[in-house]
Amino acid sequence: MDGIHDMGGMHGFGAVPTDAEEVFVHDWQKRAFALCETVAWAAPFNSDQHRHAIERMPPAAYLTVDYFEKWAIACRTLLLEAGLVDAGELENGKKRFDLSPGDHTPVGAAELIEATQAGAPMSYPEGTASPAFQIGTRVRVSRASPAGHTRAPRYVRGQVGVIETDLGVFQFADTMARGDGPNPQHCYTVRFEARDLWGDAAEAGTSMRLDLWEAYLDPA
Amino acid sequence: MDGIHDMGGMHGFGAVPTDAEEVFVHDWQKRAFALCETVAWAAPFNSDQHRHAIERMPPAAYLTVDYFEKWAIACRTLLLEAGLVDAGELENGKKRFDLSPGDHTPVGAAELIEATQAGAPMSYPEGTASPAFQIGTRVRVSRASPAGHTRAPRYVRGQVGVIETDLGVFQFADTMARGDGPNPQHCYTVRFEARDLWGDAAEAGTSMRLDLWEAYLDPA
Amino acid sequence: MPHDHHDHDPLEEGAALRVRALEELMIAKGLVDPAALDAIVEYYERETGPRNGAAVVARAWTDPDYRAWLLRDGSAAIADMGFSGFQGEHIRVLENTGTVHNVVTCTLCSCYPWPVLGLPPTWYKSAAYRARVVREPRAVLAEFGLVLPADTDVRVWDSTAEIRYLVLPIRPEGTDVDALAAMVTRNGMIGTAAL
Amino acid sequence: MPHDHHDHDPLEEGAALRVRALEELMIAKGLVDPAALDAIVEYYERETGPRNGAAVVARAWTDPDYRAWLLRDGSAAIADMGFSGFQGEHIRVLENTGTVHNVVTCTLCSCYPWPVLGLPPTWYKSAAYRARVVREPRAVLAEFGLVLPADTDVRVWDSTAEIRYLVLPIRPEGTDVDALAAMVTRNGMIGTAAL
Repeated sequence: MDGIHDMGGMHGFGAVPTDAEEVFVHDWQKRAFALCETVAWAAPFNSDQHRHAIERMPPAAYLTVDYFEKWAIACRTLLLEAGLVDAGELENGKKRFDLSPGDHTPVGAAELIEATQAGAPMSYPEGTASPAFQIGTRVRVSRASPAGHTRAPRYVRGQVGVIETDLGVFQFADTMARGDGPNPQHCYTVRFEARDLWGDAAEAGTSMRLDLWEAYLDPA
Repeated sequence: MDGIHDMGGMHGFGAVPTDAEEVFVHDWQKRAFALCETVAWAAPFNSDQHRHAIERMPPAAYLTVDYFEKWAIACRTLLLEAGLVDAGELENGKKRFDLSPGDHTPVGAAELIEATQAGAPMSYPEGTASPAFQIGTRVRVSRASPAGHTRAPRYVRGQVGVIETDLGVFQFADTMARGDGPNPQHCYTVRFEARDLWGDAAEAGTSMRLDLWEAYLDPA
Repeated sequence: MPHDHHDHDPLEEGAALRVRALEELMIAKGLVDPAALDAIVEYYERETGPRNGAAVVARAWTDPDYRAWLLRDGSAAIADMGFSGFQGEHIRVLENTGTVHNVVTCTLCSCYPWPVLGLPPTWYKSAAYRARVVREPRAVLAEFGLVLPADTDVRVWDSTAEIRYLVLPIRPEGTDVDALAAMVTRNGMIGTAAL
Repeated sequence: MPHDHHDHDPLEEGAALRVRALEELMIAKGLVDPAALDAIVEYYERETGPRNGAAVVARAWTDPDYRAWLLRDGSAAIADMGFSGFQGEHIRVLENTGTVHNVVTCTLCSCYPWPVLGLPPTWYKSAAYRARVVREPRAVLAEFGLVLPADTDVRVWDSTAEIRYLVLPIRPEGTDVDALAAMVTRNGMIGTAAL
């Protein structure tokens, strides 16, 4: 999706707010964060779907809404799409129908902390897929940008880089976000020279590295 | 400038408001339009500078402010930058200092209508510059995107197309917007195949044509 | 006020106040003659608009020599009808045929051939149109109700430089120039409708 | 309230109300256990943050074997310090040297190595940082006060997949691990500062 979230290389956003060191300013931001981390255990959505729900916000809202409110908005979108809430409930926060208790069990505090500390690796054993590219291979990033979630940013679309690292086999964000399963494949760190991305105006002595799934790449 | 105004190919803006047929809804929109058309005769800015002043608006404002208010905002920006008004004057609309009368003569009604009907051709005689490209030549659009005004959209940056028409010699928007003069050069209609721009997801049987100045183009 | 029927909208009222303040300041500064403001509004409302383009199109349909001239040198042939001026100094006319359909946009702002079509409608200026018509023209045209055969060559023209574009639609039945002109719609001359 | 000192901000109050309503609805629906909400907030505040990364860095500076392990298998070496979990399952450590400077971003959202750095600061999530650091890293670093020599190899890492990045800064003078750890800043481990 060539959406407003895909900001790499854009002009017009002014100076970096280098002094904005805070993580949370308001208590409700912590609650919004916690809610997203917690509800995902009882509701059927993953991180990629949550990211995509943020990307699907109207562009002007994406640019103006607080970071953590975006998390909460995406959470509401996914709960609504999953049929776990209806629009009226989201409107006023009052429950209008019950869910079947067995289907959606809320995660308990201890279980959540344990799972949070354990993490959820997204990699697969090396043999799950064989790599199409070797270190040093020149690859071109696909021109295609699906309307759905994708992790190949616009600023490398159609560009040529060099495979620098084979990161191993990972679940694929594009299919995860569609609910189509992990589609495990190799993911690579690809090096791009600044000049190839930005032309003559590129800063000298700079280069960019992106982690790109094999599905995005063709031999150059 | 890879700004928010460069919308070609972006996802996320929803359905086209096909029924929004109106040109003006409010009287003030007509006044804003008229103001921009009129003040440019007494103030030192051209259309390219006006376009660029709109592009320089904060992205969230660009997406939310009314079209004709953007024209007025850009007008204010340019008047301020030219030193013809100060920030206090723009704040409350009250004059705080006089301009030298001889330097800035307002255009009269008859003169303005006459000039409007005449237009201001932006072309130069054929011999002003010789063309670097012939019809049928394959060209690649430069990767460079200056931070200033430019008319090569992001969706053709670095892409290959074919010269379809030599439009003749025109003033160059990039230098006009910088106040650096017309830099006359050939401008061409370049044809791009949808598949080259959008990859496998491109609609079959579609192609895009853009008018691109020679400075944007290299032999492919 | 001409927009009393609209809902109370503080944002819109703010814009009106800001534009009014700018106008008064420009007049006080001696940069703008209020008579010129009135004149230019009236000029665009009275002298420009899609009926100009429709007259050009109808003449081209009924006069083969004019059609050939129009397709060869749009600006000159259009000026011959009395339509000229800003955003119309360099007009190119695109001929729709049984196999080719042209549609016009300006992805970077909203460039548009003022003398023959007037100022652009809201949809033409919308982010959605500008963003989508170059990526998925068939889908956008379908939203306008124009579903084109799969074998139609769909050409999108992005007005990125100084040329402005006018689409010459396919001629419906009929021979009377005035009757034909009445059939020509603005969307037909942008390419988002057939006639 | 912890933010009584802030100005009255209706937008922010609206967000607070909306998040509160969502929280109450989720609890009423049986999708969320309020104790889990409290626990996870406390966990991130207490157990994560830049001091974790600083401990990793200081150990790497003083233990060559650990440094080698950290650079070879960041996730495992970091887990050995007790730091693990979401957004830290796959961590790669980037070594700054006298000739190479690494800086990390996530242009598409704000991916960040939570177990070692906590949640990202506002500037890391800002449109300006995400937009600019890949196009003009030197200019952005200069805004942070870090002006790099022209011959430094500046490498920007865009966290576009599942790997999260931690920069191993150049070691300042000193030998005591705790004292060294105290010198390690968050920006130093993102790459927007030297130490």
